[in-house]
Amino acid sequence: MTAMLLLIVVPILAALVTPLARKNPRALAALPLTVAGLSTLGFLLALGASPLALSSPFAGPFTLAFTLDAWRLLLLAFVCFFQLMTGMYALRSVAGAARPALLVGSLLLAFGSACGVVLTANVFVLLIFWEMFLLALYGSIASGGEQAERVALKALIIGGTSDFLMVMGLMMYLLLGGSPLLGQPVRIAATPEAGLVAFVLIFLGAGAKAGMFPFHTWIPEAAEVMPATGFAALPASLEKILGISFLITVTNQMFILDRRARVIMVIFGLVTMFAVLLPALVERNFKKTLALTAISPVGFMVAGAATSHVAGIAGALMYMLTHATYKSGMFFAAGALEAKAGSARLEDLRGLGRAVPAIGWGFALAYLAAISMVPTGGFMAKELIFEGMLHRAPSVLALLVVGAILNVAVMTKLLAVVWERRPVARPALAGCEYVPALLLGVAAFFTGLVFAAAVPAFELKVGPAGPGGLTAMFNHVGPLTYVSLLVWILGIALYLVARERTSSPAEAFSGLRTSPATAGALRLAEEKKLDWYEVGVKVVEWLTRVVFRYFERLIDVVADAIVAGGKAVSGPALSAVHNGVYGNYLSWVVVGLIVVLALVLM
Amino acid sequence: MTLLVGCLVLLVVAVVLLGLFRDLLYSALALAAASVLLSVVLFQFGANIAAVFELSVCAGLITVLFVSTVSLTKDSDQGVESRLPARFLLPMLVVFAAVAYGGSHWLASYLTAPAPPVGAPASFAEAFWGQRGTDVLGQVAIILAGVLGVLAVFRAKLAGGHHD
Amino acid sequence: MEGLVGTLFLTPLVGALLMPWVSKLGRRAADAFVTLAMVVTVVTCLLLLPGAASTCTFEWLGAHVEVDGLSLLFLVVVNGVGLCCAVYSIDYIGHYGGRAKFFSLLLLMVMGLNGMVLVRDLFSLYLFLEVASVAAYVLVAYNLEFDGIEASLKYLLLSVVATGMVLIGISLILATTGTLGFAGLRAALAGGAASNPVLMLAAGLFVAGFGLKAAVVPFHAWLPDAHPSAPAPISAMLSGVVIKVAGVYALVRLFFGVYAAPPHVLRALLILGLLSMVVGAVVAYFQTDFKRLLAYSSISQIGYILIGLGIGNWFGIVGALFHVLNHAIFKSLLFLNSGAVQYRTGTRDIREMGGLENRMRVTGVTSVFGTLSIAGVPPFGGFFSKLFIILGAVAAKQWVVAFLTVFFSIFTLGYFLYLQRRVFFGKLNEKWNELKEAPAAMSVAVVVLAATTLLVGVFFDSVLRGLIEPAARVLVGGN
Amino acid sequence: MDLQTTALAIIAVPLLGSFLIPVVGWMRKGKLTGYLAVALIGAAHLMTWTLLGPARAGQVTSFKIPFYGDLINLSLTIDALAAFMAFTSSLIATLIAIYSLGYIEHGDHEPEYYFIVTLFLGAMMGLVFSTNIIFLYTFWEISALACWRLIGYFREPDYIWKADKAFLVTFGGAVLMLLGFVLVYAQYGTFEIADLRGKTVSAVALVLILAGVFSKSASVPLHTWLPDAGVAPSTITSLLHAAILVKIGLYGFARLFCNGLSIPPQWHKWLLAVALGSAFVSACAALQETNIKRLLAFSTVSQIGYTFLGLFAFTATGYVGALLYIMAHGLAKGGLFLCAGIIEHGTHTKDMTKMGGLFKKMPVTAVAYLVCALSIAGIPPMAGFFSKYFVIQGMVNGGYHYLAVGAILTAVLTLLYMLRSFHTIFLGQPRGESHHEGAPVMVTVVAILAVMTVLAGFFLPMPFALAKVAAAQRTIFYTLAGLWR
Amino acid sequence: MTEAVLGLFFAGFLVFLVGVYLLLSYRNLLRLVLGVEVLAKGVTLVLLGAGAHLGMTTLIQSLIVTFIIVETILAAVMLAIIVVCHRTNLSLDVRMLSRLRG
Repeated sequence: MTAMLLLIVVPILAALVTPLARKNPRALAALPLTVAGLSTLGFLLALGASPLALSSPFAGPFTLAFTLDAWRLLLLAFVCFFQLMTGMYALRSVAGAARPALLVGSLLLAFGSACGVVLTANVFVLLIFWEMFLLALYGSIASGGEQAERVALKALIIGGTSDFLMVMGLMMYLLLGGSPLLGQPVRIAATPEAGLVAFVLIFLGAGAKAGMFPFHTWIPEAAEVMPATGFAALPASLEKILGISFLITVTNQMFILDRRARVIMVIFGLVTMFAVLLPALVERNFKKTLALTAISPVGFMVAGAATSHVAGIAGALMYMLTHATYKSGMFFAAGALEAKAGSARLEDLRGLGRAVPAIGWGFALAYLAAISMVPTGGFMAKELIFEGMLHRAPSVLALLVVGAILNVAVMTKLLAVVWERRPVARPALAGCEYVPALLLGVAAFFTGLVFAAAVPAFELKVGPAGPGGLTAMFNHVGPLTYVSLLVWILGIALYLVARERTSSPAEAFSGLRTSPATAGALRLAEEKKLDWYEVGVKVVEWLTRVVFRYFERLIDVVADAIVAGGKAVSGPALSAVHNGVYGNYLSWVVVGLIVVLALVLM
Repeated sequence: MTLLVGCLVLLVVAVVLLGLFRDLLYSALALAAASVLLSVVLFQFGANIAAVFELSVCAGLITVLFVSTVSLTKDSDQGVESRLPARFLLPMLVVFAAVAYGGSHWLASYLTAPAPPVGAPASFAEAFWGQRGTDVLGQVAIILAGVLGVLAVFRAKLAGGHHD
Repeated sequence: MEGLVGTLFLTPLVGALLMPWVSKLGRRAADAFVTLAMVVTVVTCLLLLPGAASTCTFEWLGAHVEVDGLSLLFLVVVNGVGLCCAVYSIDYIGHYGGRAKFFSLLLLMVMGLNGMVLVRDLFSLYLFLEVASVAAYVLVAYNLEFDGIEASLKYLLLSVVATGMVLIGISLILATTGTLGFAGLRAALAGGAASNPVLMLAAGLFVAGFGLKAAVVPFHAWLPDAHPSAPAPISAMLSGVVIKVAGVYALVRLFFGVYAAPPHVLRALLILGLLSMVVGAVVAYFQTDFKRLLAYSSISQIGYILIGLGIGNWFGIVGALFHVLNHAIFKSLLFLNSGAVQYRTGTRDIREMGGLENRMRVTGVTSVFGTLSIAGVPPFGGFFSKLFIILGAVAAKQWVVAFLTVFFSIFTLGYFLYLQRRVFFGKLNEKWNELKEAPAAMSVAVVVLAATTLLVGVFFDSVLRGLIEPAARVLVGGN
Repeated sequence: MDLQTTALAIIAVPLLGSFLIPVVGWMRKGKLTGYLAVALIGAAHLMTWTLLGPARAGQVTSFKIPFYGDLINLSLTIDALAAFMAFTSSLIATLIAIYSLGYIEHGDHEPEYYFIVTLFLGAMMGLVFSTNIIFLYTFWEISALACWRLIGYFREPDYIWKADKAFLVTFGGAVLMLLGFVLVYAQYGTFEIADLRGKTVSAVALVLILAGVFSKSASVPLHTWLPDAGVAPSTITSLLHAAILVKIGLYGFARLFCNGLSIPPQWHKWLLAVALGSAFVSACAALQETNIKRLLAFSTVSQIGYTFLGLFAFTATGYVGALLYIMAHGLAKGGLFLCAGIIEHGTHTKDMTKMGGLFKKMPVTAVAYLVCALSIAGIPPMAGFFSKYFVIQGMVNGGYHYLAVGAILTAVLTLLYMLRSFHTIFLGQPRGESHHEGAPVMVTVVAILAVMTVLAGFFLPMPFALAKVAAAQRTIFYTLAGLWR
Repeated sequence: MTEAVLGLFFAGFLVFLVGVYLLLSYRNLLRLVLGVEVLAKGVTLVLLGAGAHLGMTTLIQSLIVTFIIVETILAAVMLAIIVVCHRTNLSLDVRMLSRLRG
C-alpha cells in the first residue's frame, strides 16, 4: 500500500526539493536516476501487494481513491521503465539543458503525477494529477530556454483549455448520475444530448492530453525547442499512455457509446492521423519529424477506441504502449545524435547511426515496431485495430490503411537517413547516452512477447473478448495479415520511389513542397494559419479588445459624460439666478409666498 | 367713524406719496405724516400709549435718524433712483387695493364671532408688566442689541492683516 | 429646577450687559467671562437633561418661560454650539477688534435664541426672534468689509419682510382665537385648524416667514451671502443654530405643537424641503468659496429636516429633530474649520488651497469628521438622522422622497469630497509651506465638536432616548 | 473566554485598539506604530482560531445586545460562515500588515496608515459577526471610508480623485442598499437578519441591495473604481482585493440572501447572467491591460464575478465553492499584489511592457507569482482549482449548463492573461535598468502566501468541512441527489 | 366684524403691499429703509385690527408698543449699517450691492 503511494510521493517531493540542488550540477544530474531507482523499488514492492484498493474522503467528489490491479501494474511497469531510461539518459544530458534544475524538477514531477494518474481510481483525482503533469510539461518545455517559453505557454494554455472542457464534461457526467469512482462503473449512455455533450467534452480533454487534433499544434514546436530528455519522457511517451488509457476508460467504463459518439471519435481520429502526415513527409528536422509522427498514431488509436469493439480497443491500448516505447527510444537516439552533430537537421544527421551502431541498431529495432512488423507489439496492435474496424466500418479501414502506408514511408525515410552509407567520424558518446535508445529499441521489438504474456491485464481493461480471448484475434493468419503485408510493401515502395528522384534520403518527398496539389496546404501549415491555437489567440485578442474598448471603458466615459452634462445643464443656470440683486431675491419670496399659500389653502 | 376713514385714507395717500416723491426728504416727511396719522388711528381705538409711542418714536425719532443719515451720506449717489417704481405705483395701487379689499372682506367673512377674551387685562400696566413680562425682558435685550450693534458697527476698525 | 430655567434665560442677558465693564479688566477677563457665561448655560442645560420628559416653568416679573423636551433639545444645541463658538472666538476675533461688543452680541444672540425656545407665547417668540436677528445682522457685518455689509443688508431687508408676514399671521391667529399663548392656542385650535381658512392662511404666512428664517428655497437667497461673510464663529452659529431655532424650531412648535400637523402644511413643508435639498446640493457643487459651499449645503440639509417634518410620522419627526442636532454639530464644525483655514491662509478660495492637512492636521482631520457626518456615513451622527428620515419616508410610502433623499446624500458626499480633495487632502500647495495649525482655543473648539459628532453617532441610542424622543413626544404626544 | 466574549474581543481589539495608533504615532516616531498594528491585527486573528472548532461542529451562537428599541440591536452571530470569513480575512490581513513593515516608507502619514489599516480590519470583523442590518451597514461604511483614506495615501491629485471615486461609488451603492434595507424593514418590520430568514425580498429592494453589493464587490458595471484604486500602495490594494473590501459585498450577499432573505427562483438565472457578464467583461479587460496592478484588479473583478456565480447558483455546492473561492482568491490575490509591490519597488514602474526577465533577479517572487497566478487560473493542486470547480459544479447542479460553459470560457481567458502576465514580467529578455529582490520580510510574506495557496489545496478538507457546515446552515438547505458522493 | 375693523385690515393689507412693492422696486438703500417703515405701518394696522376685533385694546397696545421698539431698533441698526456702507465707499444702490453671487 505504501509502496503504491511511494511511486507518487517520492518523485513529487524530490521535484519540490530540486531547486535546492540547482547549485550542484552533479547531484542534479543524478537525481532523476536515483528517484527512478526508488520508484522501481516501489513498483517491485507493489507487484507483490497487488491487487489492492485504498480510499479516503477528501472534499466532495475528490475522494482519494487508489487501486492497483493487473492492468495498472502493466502500465506502471512501462512508466517505471521509461523513468529508468530517462534517468539514465539525464545523467549526461541535463547539463546541456538551458535550465537544468527546471528540467529535472519537471521530469520528477511528471513521473510522480503520471504514477498518480495511473493509480488513482477517481476521475477527479486523476484530473488533479493530470494537471500536475501539465505543469511538469510546462516546466520541461520552458527548460529549453528563452525560445521555448512561448511554446511552453502554448502547451499550458492548450492543455489547460482542454482540461477545463473536460472538467465541464465531468461535472455533467456526475450530474447525470455517473460516479467519480472508476472501480464501480456506472456507465452513462451518450445518447441523450446532455450525455453526448458530456462525453464529447471528456473525450476532447482525454484526446488533447494524447495530442489529438486540434490540440496537437504545440507538439512539433516543442520538439524543436525543448530538451530531448523532456520530449522523450513527456509528449512522446507518458502523455500518450495517460491520454489514451484514460480515453479507453471513458469509452469503456464511463459511457456507453452510440453511433453519433463513435462517428465523432472516428472523425477526430482520422483528421488527427492525416493532418500531420503531409508535413511529416516533407519535414527536414529530425526531431520535428519524430514529433509529427507521434501525432498521427494518436489518430490511429482514437479510431481503434471508436470501434467499441474489444479488438479495436485492445489494439489501441497495445499501440499506445508500443508507440510510447519506440518513440521515446527514437527520441533518445535523436537527442544523442543531435548533441553530437550540433544540429537536428536530417541533412546533418545522415549516417550517424552507422557511426554509432548502438544507436543505429536501437533505432532500427524501434523502426520495426513503428512499421508494425512481426513480432513487435505494433503488429498485434495494428492487426487488432483493423479487426475492430472491420466489424464497424470497412470504409474507414481503407483510410486507416492509407495512413499506415504513409507512416511507413516516413519512418523508412528516417531509417534511411540514419543508416545512410557515408563516411562519418565516430563521435565519442557516453554509455548513458546511447544505452537508453538501444534498450528502448530492444524493448519495442519485444513488446509483442510482453503483450502476449499480459493478455489477462488487457482483458481486465477492455472486457472479455469472446471465445479464445484476445490472443485468438491476432494469432492467426487471415485477410488482415495480407493487408499488413501490403502496408509494409507499399510504404517502403513509396519511399523508394520518392528516394529515386533525390540525391539523399533526407530530401525524399521534398518534391511535395513544390507540387501544386500540396504546396498551398503546406504553406498554410507553415504560416500557422491552420493552427487552432494561433488563430484562437488572435480571435480572443480581437474579441477582448472590442469588449474592453467598447464596453468596459465606455462605462467610465458614459458616466463621466452624464456627470459633466448634468453639471453643464444644472449648475450654471442655478448659479446665474443667484445674481446678488436684492429685488430679485425678494420677488422669489413673494412668489414663494403665493405658492405656499396655494399649497396650504388648496 | 368718518375720522377713522379719513385718517386711513390719508395714511394710504401719505404712503403712496412717499413712493412718488423724488426727494428723499419729502419722502421722509411723508413717512412721518403717515406715522402721525397712524397714531391718530391708534388713539381712536383707545390705544393711547401706543399712539404716543408711535408719535414720538416713529414720527419723531426715526425721522430724525433718517434725516441725519441722509445728511451723512449726502455726497453719495442720491440720483440712482430710477423713476420706474413711481410710474407703476399708481396702477399697481389699484391691484393692491383690490387684493387688500378682497382679502379683508374674505377675512371678515370668517372672523364673525370674536372669541370672548379670557382674563383680559384691565389696564395697560397690567397687560405690559403682568402678562407680558417676557416681552419686557425681550425689549431690554433688543435695545441692548441695538445699542451694541450700532456701537459695533461704528467701532474703530483694526488696521492690518488677518494675523494676530 | 425653576432656578435653572431662569439661569438659562437670564445668564446671557446679564452677561451681555456686564461685558462692556468686564472687558475693561482686560482681554483675558472678557474671554474668561464669555466662556464662563456660556459654560453656565451649558451646565444648566445638562442639569435639565434628566428631566427632559417633564415640563418645568419659570416665572419672574411677569415673565413666563417653560422647558419641555423640545425646548431642551434646542437649548442644548444653542448653548453647546454657542460655547464652542465662544471659545473659538477667543483666538479668532483678535483681528476684528471690538472684542467686548462681539462677545456681548454673541451672548445676546444666544439670549434671543434661548428666549425663542423658552417662551410659550407667539408674540414673544417673534420678539426674541428679532433679538437674535438684530444681533445677527450686526455680527454678519462685523468685519465691516464690503461682503459683510452687503450680506447684512440683504439679510435684514429680506428678514423684515419675513417678520412682517409672521406678524400678520400672528394677528390673524389672534383675531381668530383671542389668545397668543401656545397652550391656549392649542386648545382653541384643537380639531378645527385645518378647516378654518384664516388659520390656514396664517399657517401659510408662517411657513413663508419662518421658512425665510430657515433659508428654505425659494426664501433662501440671503443665506449664501450672509453665512460666508460673517466671522467664522458667527457663520457657525448662523448655520448651526440660528436657522434651526429661528426657522425650524418655530415651524415645529407651531405646526406640531399648536396646529396639530395639518396635512396641507406638511405637504408644503415636504415640497419645500425637497426643493431645498436639491437646489442647495446642486448649487453647492459649483462653489469655489469654501464657506459659500458650506452655506449652500446648509440649505440642502435644512431641506432634509423639512422633509422629515413634512413626512410627519414618528420616524420622520425623530429623524428631523435628530438632524437638527447633528447638523448643528457638524456644520458648526465645518464652518469653524473654514474659519481656521481662512485665519491662516487669508483666503476662502478653494482653488488656492491644497494639501492643507499636511500643515493643519487638527483642522484637516476634524473636517473629515464633519464631511463624513454630513454625508451620512455611519457611525457618525448624520447617518442615523438620515436613516430615520428615510425610514419615515418609506413608512409613509413616499417612494420618490425616499429615493431623492438617498440620492442626494451621494451628491452631498460628492461635493464634500471635492472640498476635501481641493482643500485638505492631497499634495501641499507650495504657497502654504510655512503654514501653522490654528491657535489653541480654535483647535479645542473643533476637536470638541468633532468628537461630539462621532460620539452622537456611536451613542445614538442614548441621544435619541435622552434628547430626541422626549422632544418628539412633545410634538406627537406619545410614541 | 466564551464565544460571545471572543467575538466581541475580535471586533473590539482592532476597532478600538486602532485609536491607540495615532496616539502612539503622535508621541514618538518610528516603527512602533507598525508593530502595534501587526500586534492588534494578529491578536484578532489568533482569537479567530478559537471559533473554528465550535463552528465546525455546527454550533451557532447568537446573542443580542439591545441598543435602540427593537430597531437596532448589536446582534452578533458566530456560525460557520462568520468564522470562515473572520479567519480568512484576518489571516491575510495579518500577513499584509507584516509585509507593510518592509513596504511602507517611514513618512509623515505612517501612523495614519497603520491606524486606518487596523480600523479597516476591525470594521471587517464587525461586519462579519453582525446580524443586525444597521450594524452591518455601519461596518460596511467604515470600511468604505477607511479605503478612501488608504487609496489616497500617496496624495497625488489624480490619486485623490480616484480615492474619491472609490468612496463615491461604494457609498452611492451602499446608500441605495440602505434604501433597500429600509424597504425590507417596511415590509417585515425588522432589521434582524435572523428574523428575516426565509422571507421573500421584493424586486425593488433586491435591486437596491444588489447595487450596494455590486458596487462594493466591484462588479461590472460598478467596478471601474477598483482598477483605478490601484494607485494605492500595493499593501492596500492587496488588502482591498484579497482580504477585506471586495469580499464584503460577497459576504454581505451570503449573509443577507443565503442566510436571511430569500430571492424568488425565477430571478436566479438573471443574477447568474449578470455575474457571468461581469466575470467575462473584466477578463477581457485584463487581457488588454498592460499595467500590472490594473490587470490584477480586473482579474479580481472577474474572480468576484466567479464567486458570485457560486452564490447565485443557490446550491450547496455553489455556496461551498463561493466560500472556498473567497479563501483561495484571498490567498492568491494577496500574494499577487504583494508580488506586484515587490516588483514595483524593484523596477519603479507598473508598466509590464517595461519589465521582462525578472526571474533571475527575483526568483522567489517569480515562483510565488506563478503559483498564485495558477491558483487564480484554476490549475490544481492549487486551492483555486477546487474553488472554481465547486462553483461551476454548483451551477451545473443548479441546472445552468450554458452559463457554466460561459464560466469555463472565462476560466480559459483567466488562464491566458494570468500566464501571459507572468511571461511578460518574469520571462523573456530583461528590459529596463537593474532590479533587485524585495526586502526579506516582504519576500517571506509573499512566499508564505504562495505556500499557503498550495497547502490550502492539499489540506482542503479543513476549509471544505467548515464551508459545508456553512452551507448546511443556509436558509434554504437542500441537496440534490448524489451531491456529495 | 365691525366696519372699523374691516377698514383697519383693508388699510393694513394695502399699506403692507405698498411697502413690499417699494422694497421690490426701489434701489436706493435709504428709500428701502422707508419701505421697511411702510411695511411696519401696515403690520401695525393689522395688529390693531386684530385687537380691535377682539376688543382687547390693552393687550394689543402692549404688543404694538413692543413692535414699535423693535421697528425703531431695526431702523437704527439698518441706518447705521448704511452709513458704514457709505463709508466703505460702497454704492448705496442696492443693485450695485451684488458682488456676492453664484
